[in-house]
Amino acid sequence: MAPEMALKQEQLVDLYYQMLRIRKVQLHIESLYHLDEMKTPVHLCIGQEAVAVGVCASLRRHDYVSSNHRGHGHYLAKGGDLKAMIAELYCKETGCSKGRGGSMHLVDTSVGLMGSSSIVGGGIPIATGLGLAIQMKNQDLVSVVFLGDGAADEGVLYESVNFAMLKGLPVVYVHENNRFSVCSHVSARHSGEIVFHSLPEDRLFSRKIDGNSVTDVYEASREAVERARSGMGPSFLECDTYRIRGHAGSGDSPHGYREEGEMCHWQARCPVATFRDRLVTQGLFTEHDMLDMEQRIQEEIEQAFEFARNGAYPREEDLHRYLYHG
Amino acid sequence: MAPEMALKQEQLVDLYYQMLRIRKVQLHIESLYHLDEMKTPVHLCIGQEAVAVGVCASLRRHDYVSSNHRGHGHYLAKGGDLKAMIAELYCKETGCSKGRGGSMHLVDTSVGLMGSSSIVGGGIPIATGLGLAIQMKNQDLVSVVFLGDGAADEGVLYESVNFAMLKGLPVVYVHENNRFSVCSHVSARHSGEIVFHSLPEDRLFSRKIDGNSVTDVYEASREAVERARSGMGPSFLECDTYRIRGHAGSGDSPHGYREEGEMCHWQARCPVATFRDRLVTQGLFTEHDMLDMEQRIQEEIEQAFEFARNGAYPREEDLHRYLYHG
Amino acid sequence: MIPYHEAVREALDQALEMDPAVFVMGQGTDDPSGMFGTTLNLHVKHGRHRVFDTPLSETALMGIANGAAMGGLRPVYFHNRPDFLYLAMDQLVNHAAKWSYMFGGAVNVPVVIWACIGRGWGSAAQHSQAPHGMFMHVPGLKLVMPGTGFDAKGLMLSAIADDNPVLIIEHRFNFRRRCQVPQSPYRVPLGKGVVRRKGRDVTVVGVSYMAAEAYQAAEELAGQGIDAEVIDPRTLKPLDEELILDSVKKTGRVVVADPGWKTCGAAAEIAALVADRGFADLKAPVKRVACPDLPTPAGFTLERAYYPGVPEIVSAVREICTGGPRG
Amino acid sequence: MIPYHEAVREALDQALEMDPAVFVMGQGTDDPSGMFGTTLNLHVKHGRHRVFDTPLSETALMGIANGAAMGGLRPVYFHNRPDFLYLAMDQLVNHAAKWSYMFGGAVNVPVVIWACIGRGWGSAAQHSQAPHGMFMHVPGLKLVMPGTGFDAKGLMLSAIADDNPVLIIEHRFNFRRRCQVPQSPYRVPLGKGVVRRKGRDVTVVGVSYMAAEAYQAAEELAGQGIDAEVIDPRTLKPLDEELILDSVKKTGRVVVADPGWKTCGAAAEIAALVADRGFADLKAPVKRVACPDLPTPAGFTLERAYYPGVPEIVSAVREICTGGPRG
Ligand SMILES: Cc1ncc(C[n+]2csc(CCOP(=O)(O)OP(=O)(O)O)c2C)c(N)n1
Ligand SMILES: Cc1ncc(C[n+]2csc(CCOP(=O)(O)OP(=O)(O)O)c2C)c(N)n1
Ligand SMILES: [Mg+2]
Ligand SMILES: [Mg+2]
Repeated sequence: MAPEMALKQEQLVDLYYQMLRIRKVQLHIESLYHLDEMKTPVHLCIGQEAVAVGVCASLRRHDYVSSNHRGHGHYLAKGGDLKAMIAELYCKETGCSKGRGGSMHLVDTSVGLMGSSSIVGGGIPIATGLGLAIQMKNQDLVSVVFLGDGAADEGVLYESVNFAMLKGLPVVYVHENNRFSVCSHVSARHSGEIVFHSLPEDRLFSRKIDGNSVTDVYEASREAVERARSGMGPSFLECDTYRIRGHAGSGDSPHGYREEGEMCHWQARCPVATFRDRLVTQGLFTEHDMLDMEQRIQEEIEQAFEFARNGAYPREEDLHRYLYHG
Repeated sequence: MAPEMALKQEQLVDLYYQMLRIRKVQLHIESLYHLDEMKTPVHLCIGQEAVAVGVCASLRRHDYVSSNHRGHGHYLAKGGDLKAMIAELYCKETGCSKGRGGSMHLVDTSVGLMGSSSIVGGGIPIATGLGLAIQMKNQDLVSVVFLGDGAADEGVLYESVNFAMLKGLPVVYVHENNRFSVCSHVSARHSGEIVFHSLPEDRLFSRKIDGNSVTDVYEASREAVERARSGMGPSFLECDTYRIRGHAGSGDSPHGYREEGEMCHWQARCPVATFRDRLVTQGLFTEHDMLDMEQRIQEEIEQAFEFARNGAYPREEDLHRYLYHG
Repeated sequence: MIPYHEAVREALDQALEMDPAVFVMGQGTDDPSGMFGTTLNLHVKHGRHRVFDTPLSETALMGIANGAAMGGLRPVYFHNRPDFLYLAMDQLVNHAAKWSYMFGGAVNVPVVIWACIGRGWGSAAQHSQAPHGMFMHVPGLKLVMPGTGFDAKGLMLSAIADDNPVLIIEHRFNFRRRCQVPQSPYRVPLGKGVVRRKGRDVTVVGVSYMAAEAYQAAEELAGQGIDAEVIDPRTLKPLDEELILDSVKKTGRVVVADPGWKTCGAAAEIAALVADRGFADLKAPVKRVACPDLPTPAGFTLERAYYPGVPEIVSAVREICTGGPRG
Repeated sequence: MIPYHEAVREALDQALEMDPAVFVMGQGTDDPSGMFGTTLNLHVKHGRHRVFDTPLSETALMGIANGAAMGGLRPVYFHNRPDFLYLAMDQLVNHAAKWSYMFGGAVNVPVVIWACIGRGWGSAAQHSQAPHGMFMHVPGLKLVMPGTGFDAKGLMLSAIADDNPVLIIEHRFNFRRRCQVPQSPYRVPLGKGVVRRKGRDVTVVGVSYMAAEAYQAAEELAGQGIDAEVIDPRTLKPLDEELILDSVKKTGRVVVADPGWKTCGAAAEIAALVADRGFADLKAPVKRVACPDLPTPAGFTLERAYYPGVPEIVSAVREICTGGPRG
């Protein structure tokens, strides 16, 4: 049974919708970034939408997701509020972090987004701790963390995975391998396949997945999440993908450090376009549906930017607010 | 061919001599520690002598060894000066670290001992860096680090091993698994077999060894060291052994946190006694040889303690010396 | 009168009793020595799931504590010595301390970190540090340094109840004393210092164990006709600035005695505070009595020269009360 | 006149040229942006084995640098931002800084660590820190904070030649300027500050980029009849205490302007120094102009309120020169 057979038609269409929405939000940010109204470093996830969407589709509203500097996709896929995110990019008081965090620090506790770190790897132990809280409180929840190939260089991953295995925590480590950390190729930093794939499955469930196939990601994630929910402990999912843009901003050149042809190869494997083609081929989706969906998304995006632009900036007299809680 | 067949008779006897010497030094320290003349926390390696001796027997004089808080055996096996070590335990100016370091910080650069850290895991990246220096300077040397099962919990091990594999460094990681970190059994801290054994041999040569068999340790270490010398990169050797004493000092109770019978089991596997029996059985060694050796060692030890006791204490006016170099 | 460690243990025991969200973790918290006795057998009473040993993974465990706190728990994470906190710095400074501010108050991190300065016994450079000055520099952290068993208990209960990350740094020498400690739970507020001895001539601020040394120095100075006021700030962040400034208003002279390194340490901060806001009252130079800027030597002859105490406090006070400029 | 980053690059280039033991490593040192230009294409000229990228393993890499230094090399380890140094603290503070002392001088660790403060652009709490105050607290480390391209080059060459661990913390705002920098190699000694502007009425000590702000403030104050002396300490450890105290002897007034947090930071140390050894000369409170004790906010309206500069320096000076007590 091909994986997509297990998914209902609406689910497939929704996966596409989620990816398209993230893509279009990213493109919109990119197109406006040069205006310098969003005075915060943005890290776009164009080309990596299937990872965020496939994983989050397997989660429930209150499951936790820990993200990182490249977090727009994770935030939106998990159900984070779009308006509050864009307002945060404009560093407004109406932003999800009240303009204190900026693009790298998104939060929406109503959907299990407890904050994202821009220290590479910073979210890994935090997600593990959320898993510990779930276990100690006996909650029916799962904690997921997205980590890049750069984050996979950090020793905190080894420590965290060990702890999660030791305690059998409901944590899913999603290794979003987009090949690069800034301009540094993964082969310049990691000595080969990451070691966590070689552990026995009863200690760590691990999978290598085509990270540009949203259904593949979904299927693997669903399995990992189900295991976590049923007390079978942590998982490690490596999603093979590619950062099609520069590291940050919109002007950051994507060139000068890639293998020839690599870009073309991956452009042809665009997770959004290939999935749309598949849905169209399978007759699940018409040209008209698509235009309709695009338009709905476009409207939502414009409203979100409108909301963001209209918001007030944080006031100087509130500088000291939020240092301490309570 | 049994491993010991490869070793010449004198070599076997020397392995025994080295182990016995370390054992007797430890026992002597232990017997005098209550006098409180050695005002520095000592961590004895009684029962673990085969690891230090087996590994160091495969090394040359200028090869590097990085040790840790439980470092007496590593220091002596590598050829560190006994007098200077005992004087360091007495915190004398004549100590190898001039009384500034104490028992946990031994050094003898003339035999590749560049200092030992009492931060658990601290020596791991340092040894890796020594390996980098060897490679960059194109030296015919190897860098070895002894690390405990506690140190194996630290993420710096993962980072260091990755770097060593990435660059193909001549580093041998010797995991001296004595089951405990203070009173904490390895099973309370590590979720199962350490992950480095599951890497392919061309990335990391790894072996699990009976750490109480000096010849097994020697053979595995020799292979790892030869690989390192010939540019084949790093190795990971796990030596299965047991801490027969308390964690530190001489009064520290070894009980209250062990499985029943464990102690007896391991006492019967004493690396010194079992090896002596083997040598005697094989006729390589007579009762007379043994008495002779014991006496020689005893004399050397007494001289070392004499030397230590006679040394001057560091002078208060030298308090600020050595902060900076040059 | 109970041993110092009992005071800490009592606080933990009561916190575990009162709030199911509280848990205690750290290397050796469940072992036969129970973290100098402070956690002894708590795992037996409250269960191994609430009081547990950890791997030697200080970096991750700090983040795990943070995550558990975000998930609604109140972790109390024990370290044997503050020397090991350097491994936890990223999660402590970049994460715990910043989380509330960085997300506009959306999420907070009620975590308590505990560590005990290991002075003496030839512990040497990596097992005896008093690096609280570093943490005092960090916005978003609260920093507690008790000087008595009464405070150790009351401050621990406040720290656990606080909604922010609180670092408690104890001093091993405090553990030598027995103290009068009420059995029922009580809180000593964070950010409030205390006058340990009233005096008119000079203010001696003694941090942690140095408060006891300062007290003893004051008794000695009394015999020499100098009446010293001794202040124990108890928490360094927030610092009870008014208590110190009020005292200086009266005495016009200050000595700060701190168990940490001199340069850029807690004593520097308190001196700088007085040199600004207390300047009008100052009659003499502000003196710091602190460890010299050196790693701790192992040998006891050097340790003796390294650690300041009563004699150094007495002589600093005498310098500014009798011989110093404008004295 | 060359761009600031060229000054740093020239120093590295020459050090690599002169001494085969020198090598440069760090994330992105060999990439198309070359660490703000400071390492640009050095790998092409000196070879990839001497200028190389590293994994994101800051903890281990610091130790690897230490080990390489013990093995006879002179590593220069680049970090994009000091915010990431928290991950390297254990190897920096527990190892590099203590190794010489702990082994009685038997082994030393000639390693240089470089990082650049990333103020502005909404970088927020984890990408804009100026945590040099923490490192100033650490015995055994040398701490360099250049304020000009001339110093950046000369101090880098001194740092690489030094036999001890040296931490260089740059400030991104310094990179905006072009500077007059001699082409041939030269050294600016560690531990020597410099008077950037002579003045009689007040001493303004400006750390790193704040030296430039202090200079500008002084020019402004000149128009208001206040003659400020501006000191750039250049290295914070060792600190050129005599230069500061000599200046205060003349002016009797001090403002310390520091790009870091106020509490327990570099400004606290300098204020405490003056409050002790310079007390007899002091005519007014010692003022600190520093960042408030807060994580950096992302939004630019808050950034504006957060970062001090010329106006804050001017008003602090005016307060103690015109209105303050004993003024
Ligand atoms: C600990 C740490 N080191 C370095 C950086 C600088 N940095 C910011 S993003 C980034 C790239 C990280 O790569 P990866 O984890 O693969 O995530 P990606 O950007 O590819 O999504 C780096 C190196 C950082 N923020 N934190
Ligand atoms: C980073 C760090 N954490 C904790 C300690 C406290 N400590 C000192 S020795 C020790 C035991 C380490 O166990 P292991 O590595 O197995 O070495 P062993 O004592 O068994 O030789 C511990 C936990 C330390 N020194 N450093
Ligand atoms: Mg990546
Ligand atoms: Mg062990």
